Amino acid sequence: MNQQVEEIESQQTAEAEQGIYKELMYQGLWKNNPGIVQLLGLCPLLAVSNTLTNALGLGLATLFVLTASNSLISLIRNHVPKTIRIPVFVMIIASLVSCIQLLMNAFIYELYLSLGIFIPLIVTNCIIIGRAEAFASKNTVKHAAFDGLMMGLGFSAVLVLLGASREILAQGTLFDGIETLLGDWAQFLTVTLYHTDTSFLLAALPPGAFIIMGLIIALKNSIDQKAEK
Amino acid sequence: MTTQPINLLSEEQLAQISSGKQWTFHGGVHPQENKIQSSGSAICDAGIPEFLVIGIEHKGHSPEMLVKVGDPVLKGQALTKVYGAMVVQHASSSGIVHAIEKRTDLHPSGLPVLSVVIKTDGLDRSIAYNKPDNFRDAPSVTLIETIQHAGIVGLGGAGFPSHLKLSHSDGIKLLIINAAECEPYITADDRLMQEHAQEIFQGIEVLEHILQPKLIVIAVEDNKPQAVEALQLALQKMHLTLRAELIIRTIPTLYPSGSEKQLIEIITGRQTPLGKHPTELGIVMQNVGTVFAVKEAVVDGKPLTSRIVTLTGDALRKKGNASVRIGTPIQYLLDKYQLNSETAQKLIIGGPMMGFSISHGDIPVTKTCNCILAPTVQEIPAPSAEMSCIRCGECAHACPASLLPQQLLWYSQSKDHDKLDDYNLSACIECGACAFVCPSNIPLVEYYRVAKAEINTAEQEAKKAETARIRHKNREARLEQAKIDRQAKHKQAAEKRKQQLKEKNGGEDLIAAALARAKAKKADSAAGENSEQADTPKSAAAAAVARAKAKKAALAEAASESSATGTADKPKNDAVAAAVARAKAKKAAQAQQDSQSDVAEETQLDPKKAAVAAAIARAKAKKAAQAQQDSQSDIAEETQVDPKKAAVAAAVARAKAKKAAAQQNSETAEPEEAPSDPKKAAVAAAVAKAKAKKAASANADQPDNSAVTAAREKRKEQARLHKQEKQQLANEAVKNSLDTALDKNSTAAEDRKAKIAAAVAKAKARQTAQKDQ
Amino acid sequence: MIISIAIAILTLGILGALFGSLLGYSSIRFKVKEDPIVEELDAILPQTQCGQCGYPGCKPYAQAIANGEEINKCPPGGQAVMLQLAERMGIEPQALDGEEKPKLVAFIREDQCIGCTKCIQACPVDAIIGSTRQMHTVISDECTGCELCVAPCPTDCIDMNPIALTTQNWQWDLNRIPTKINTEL
Amino acid sequence: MAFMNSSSPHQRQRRTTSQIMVMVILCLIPGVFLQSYFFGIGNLLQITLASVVALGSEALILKLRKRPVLRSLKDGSALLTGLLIAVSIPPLSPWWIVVIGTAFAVIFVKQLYGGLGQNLFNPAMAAYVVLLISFPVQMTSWIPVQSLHPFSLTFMDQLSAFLSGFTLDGYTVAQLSVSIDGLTMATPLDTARNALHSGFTITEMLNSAEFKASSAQAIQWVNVGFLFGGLILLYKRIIQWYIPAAFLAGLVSFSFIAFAYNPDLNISPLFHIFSGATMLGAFFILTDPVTAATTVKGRIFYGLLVALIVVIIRNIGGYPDAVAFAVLLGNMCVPLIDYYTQPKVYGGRA
Repeated sequence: MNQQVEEIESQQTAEAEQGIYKELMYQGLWKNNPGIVQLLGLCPLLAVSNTLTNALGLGLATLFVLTASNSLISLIRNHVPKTIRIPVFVMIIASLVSCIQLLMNAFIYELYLSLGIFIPLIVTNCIIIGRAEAFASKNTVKHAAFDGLMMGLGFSAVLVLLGASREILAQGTLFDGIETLLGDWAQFLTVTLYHTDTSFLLAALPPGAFIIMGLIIALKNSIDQKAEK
Repeated sequence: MTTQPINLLSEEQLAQISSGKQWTFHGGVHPQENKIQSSGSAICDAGIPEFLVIGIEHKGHSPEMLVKVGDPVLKGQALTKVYGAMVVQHASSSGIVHAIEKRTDLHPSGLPVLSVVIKTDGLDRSIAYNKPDNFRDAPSVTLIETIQHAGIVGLGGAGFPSHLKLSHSDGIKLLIINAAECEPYITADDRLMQEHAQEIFQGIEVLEHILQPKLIVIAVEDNKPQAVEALQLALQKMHLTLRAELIIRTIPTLYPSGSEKQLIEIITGRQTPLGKHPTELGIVMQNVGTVFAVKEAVVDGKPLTSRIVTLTGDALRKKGNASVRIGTPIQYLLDKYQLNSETAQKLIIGGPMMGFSISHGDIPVTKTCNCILAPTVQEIPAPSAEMSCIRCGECAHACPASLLPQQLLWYSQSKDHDKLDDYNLSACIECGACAFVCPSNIPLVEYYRVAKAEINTAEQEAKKAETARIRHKNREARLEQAKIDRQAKHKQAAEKRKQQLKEKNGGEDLIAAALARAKAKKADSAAGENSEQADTPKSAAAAAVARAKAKKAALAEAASESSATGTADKPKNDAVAAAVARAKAKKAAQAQQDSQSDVAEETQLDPKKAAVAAAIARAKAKKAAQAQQDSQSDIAEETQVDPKKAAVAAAVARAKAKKAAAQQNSETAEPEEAPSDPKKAAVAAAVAKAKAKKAASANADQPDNSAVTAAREKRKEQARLHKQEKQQLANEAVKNSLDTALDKNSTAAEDRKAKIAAAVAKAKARQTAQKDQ
Repeated sequence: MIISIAIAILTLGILGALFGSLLGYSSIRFKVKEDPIVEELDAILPQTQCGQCGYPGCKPYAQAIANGEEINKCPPGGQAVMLQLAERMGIEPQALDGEEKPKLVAFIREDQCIGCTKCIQACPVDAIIGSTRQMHTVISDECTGCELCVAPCPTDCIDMNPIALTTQNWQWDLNRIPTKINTEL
Repeated sequence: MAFMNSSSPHQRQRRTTSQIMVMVILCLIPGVFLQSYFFGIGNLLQITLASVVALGSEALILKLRKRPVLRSLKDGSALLTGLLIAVSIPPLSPWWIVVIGTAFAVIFVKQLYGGLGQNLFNPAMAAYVVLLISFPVQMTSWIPVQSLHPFSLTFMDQLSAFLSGFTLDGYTVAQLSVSIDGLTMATPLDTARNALHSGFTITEMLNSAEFKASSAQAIQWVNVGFLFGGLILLYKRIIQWYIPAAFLAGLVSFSFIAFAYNPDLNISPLFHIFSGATMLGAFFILTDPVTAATTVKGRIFYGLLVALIVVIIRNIGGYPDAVAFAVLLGNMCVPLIDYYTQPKVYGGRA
């Protein structure tokens, strides 16, 4: 009898767990997407999304930092006094970012160069500190890590979309310079969609990033509106 | 408002003004004048219409009446008493007061105001005007009072009571007579000056006597040369004894130079500070028409019963100025001036710039109506479609108040009241110059009016909310004090009762209480149907039956209450006893019905005997009820009904009482009974309802509970439970209600139980509610 | 080496102590006793004192909002008040709990009033006057339209009427001018 | 009997927004005429295409926004935007330049901000800037005036160049901009900037063959044409004098300061006035009511501000002409300018 009850209960909690993960996924990737809904971390988002490779590089770096920082912060959440939590969070994030920076410096130097200042700037990315404060400091490690992963993925997805559109518009290519990120084997990924002597420079410049970003947000909103009807 | 001497016009400024210097105001426009159509012909009398409608309401206040329906009135007879700052209204022709009711006002809203309708006799007999003594001997206070009693308001269009303007007479330096008449089409003042220049000067003498200004300026736009000529001619002929200097000043034609503040700027070069009156500067302005009316009132003793109205526009076959009695329906004037009707036509009261359109002609002329403009569609077409504002700034150029209309439009549309205040919406005089020049056809003034009305409403509401807050606070404090007093007094009693409650707090629970409430509600509606069936033949007899039942039910209720103490411990649900009670009650009711219907029939046959019959009926009803009560009280000793049933029964009784009351109201055959019976029925219903409530749920009167809080919680929780259990309880409740309709015995102890149950239910409901959140 | 480390520690220590004492001082010096936000929230609420939010008046509800209660429980204030509250509290607007109704004012049908004073006790702003067995009257200027007097009335003689449109409160709505009512003229 | 209700004032001035737009378009004619006289009919081709694209994209967006299409098209504002773009770009730039520019102006700069009256930036100038930074080569390839052409261009040549980038004989536009002497053509401002960058003084530059061969004369005449049109606008009271006067006065005085400071390195006020898009800007672009300041003081200030930016960019900036950038920067300041230059309200505090 008791066993049965326990079984049922554990089943229920499992279902609830699944529900939570589903919800976290939905929140991170769509409903509360950090890039196009919360509009967080716009500075790197707009600055380095001029090519797909750059976007992917920064997206992956942010994804890693976000997941790791969320997990770590969730681990220590009960041991940090409330009043000094933010400095502690920043410290953790900064360490993680330093790791990433050194790693990139070591293994993908060219991309490291082209991303430049935006790698160390991940420290100040509001998504990371935001998730740490809003979610990781209040939830269990498993959930926090998953949340970090999903938020990171959502952010990367926007970055990639933006990078792809800008690269296509400005240069007519995709995955140009991907070898700097993935190694020489990946060169075959580079696709040239069209050739032009006169690239549409606007798309490669920051104003273009803003305009395309606006269009992506509009697209998302219109999809939501359609879904509501 | 205290007059600050700093702002007053100085002697040098007065000297500058009299030396002929003129200033201009910012902006302004030149609309097509269209004055020749009506300025040529002399003022004629508009005649006496069959009915005169004189509005007596002013800003929502109605003064005390001096006449009543059916009274004969004479021209010039006062209809109202003086009420606050309001002026007296007079009959404008002789006849009989036909009605005193709400009639459409001459107002852009077309809403009705309280009006006196006079059916004229066509004789136009007037009261004997007693010519007052020489006004120069009278103190100005008396003259101002005379002006108020003569019903004089600003005839230029705003309708501000003139005596109020004159009563701030300290330190007045300059009196401006406004004869600018800048609105297109209107020529009423023009004609007045041409034909009554001498009277106008007499009026000026009166005003000079009241105000004692240093300088008097008559300001006329330069498009009225004949009027200026007439004034100058009259001035030469007359021997005015004025202490002040008098100047007739022609000013350039520019709309809106006739607006009070703009005219002051033209004449003096000074601007009236925002939110202040011109008296701040030592200036009083009166319209030339008002001056004429003042002369009539003070010199001739005649109150204001008519005014000059310009009737113009291409849709009128005849055009011109007419002396129109106040209250004359506009339709009468339109007929007289031969209106060519066409579709999509407008009818404008006032000029084309600031006038408002009205939707039909059955509206009376008021004291502020200076023009009736009936243009053809070609002349003033319907406004073309509104386009987007392109911020061209034409409106800012035209604005005489130096506002930024394009910004105001933006914030009016977004309803940003703070920004509107920043941009000084309140300084807008609604002259329409901005909308006149707008290339995008935006009705700017309309936006501002709506915004102003909204701001006004918001202010009123804020004020009201603040009062409510204070009153609520005071009340809370008072209740708190009362509670403390009471608690001290009843501490002992409360203690005792708590003890009792503890003992009895047994079998009842949330569901019971909820059921009780739900049933009570259901029973209410079911009983409604039930009694409807019984009352189907809607005759006097039926009504009588209903009434009797109600009474009976109520009395029985009372009886059961009084006799039911101490039965709590008895065994539950004595079905037999209940059945007996029911049977008896039915029988009694039957008897009652018979007797009542007899009486009722009688009443119908012979209405004159109504009073007697009613008395008999009442007596019989009482008797029957008494019997009922006796039988009921016998049984009550043994009968034990749970609070549910009591609640249902009470509800039924209440429903019936209501029904009866309703029927009673609709009944007209018994004039004597009508006033007395509903009261009784109401009392009965009240008692019944109170019981139902008591049984069903927490009690608002419970002394150690804050009444307010309890009521609130009760309502919330009731709604919640009701919703939840509505479905499953519906059938049951209906069934029960029929069976237990006449079983109404409840005991005090049971009441308490129910109360506890309800309290528990309440607490639980609240808990769940909190959890839900 | 050790000296420079010592200097670093010392400097940071002094800085920490300095800022710490500054913070400590200001937390005492600028302490706010009563949460001023309650007053502000109370000013936003419509002051009908109707209790539809579940609190006995507007002030208690304001207090509750300051403590994290939802902001959508004020039907008399409607959407507008909810949005203002959301803005003031810096939170997301919520769907209104309950229906927004036009503003009402209570009216007692005098022939049915039995003078029980129940409504007087219920009125949160003392807007009903009258005494036992005397007819009661609503001071309509003071009435907040909370409807609390309707339920206690034993004879159901209190009506909640919409506020009548007069030339005073007309909002310049030219499209909805009432049709003419004078037929006799 | 029932009458119509409507709001006061019932009488109205009869000039509408559409009429204003049409007047502005008509007043562009002298400048456009001179332009095509000097540079061939390329600009007429541009105008035709720009008009079509402007109206088309406006209609499209209006339809998407569910607004009355015809009524809004009739106001002529889209047409005017297209026209202004067409006259500001080089006459023989390829067709897609004007298409991208006009569509961007109408869709992004105007309609996405909410349509007529709502846009923050001048659509034509925003589009011009987008084109300039995206396609700098095409946007600076001004062909020489016709009299200096090494080849005579027929209508078909120009049409072909416009559509395909090549004349019928197979020359590219870039080749066309090489003059008889083999020197690459540029606008006078461009030439001046290049000369300064290469270390020449202004006087040397003015005397150089390069400059003499440039279209300086022609552009001066085009400016005169726009000035003439602008004066008509002033005369017809379509625009008010504040902005053009403040702008031109500012341009003269600011450039005079720079010129007086170092005449060798700064071009003269006269040169400023009659080169580039000065007159077009002063009368047709800065006066765009939607994006300009609306108060009197604000307008004067706005004109001066734009003039200052123009002088700065022309003298030390990286781009040859500056009106477009200056206008956009000025547009950004407009809300601020308007807020701080509110007139004193009647009876209000100063």
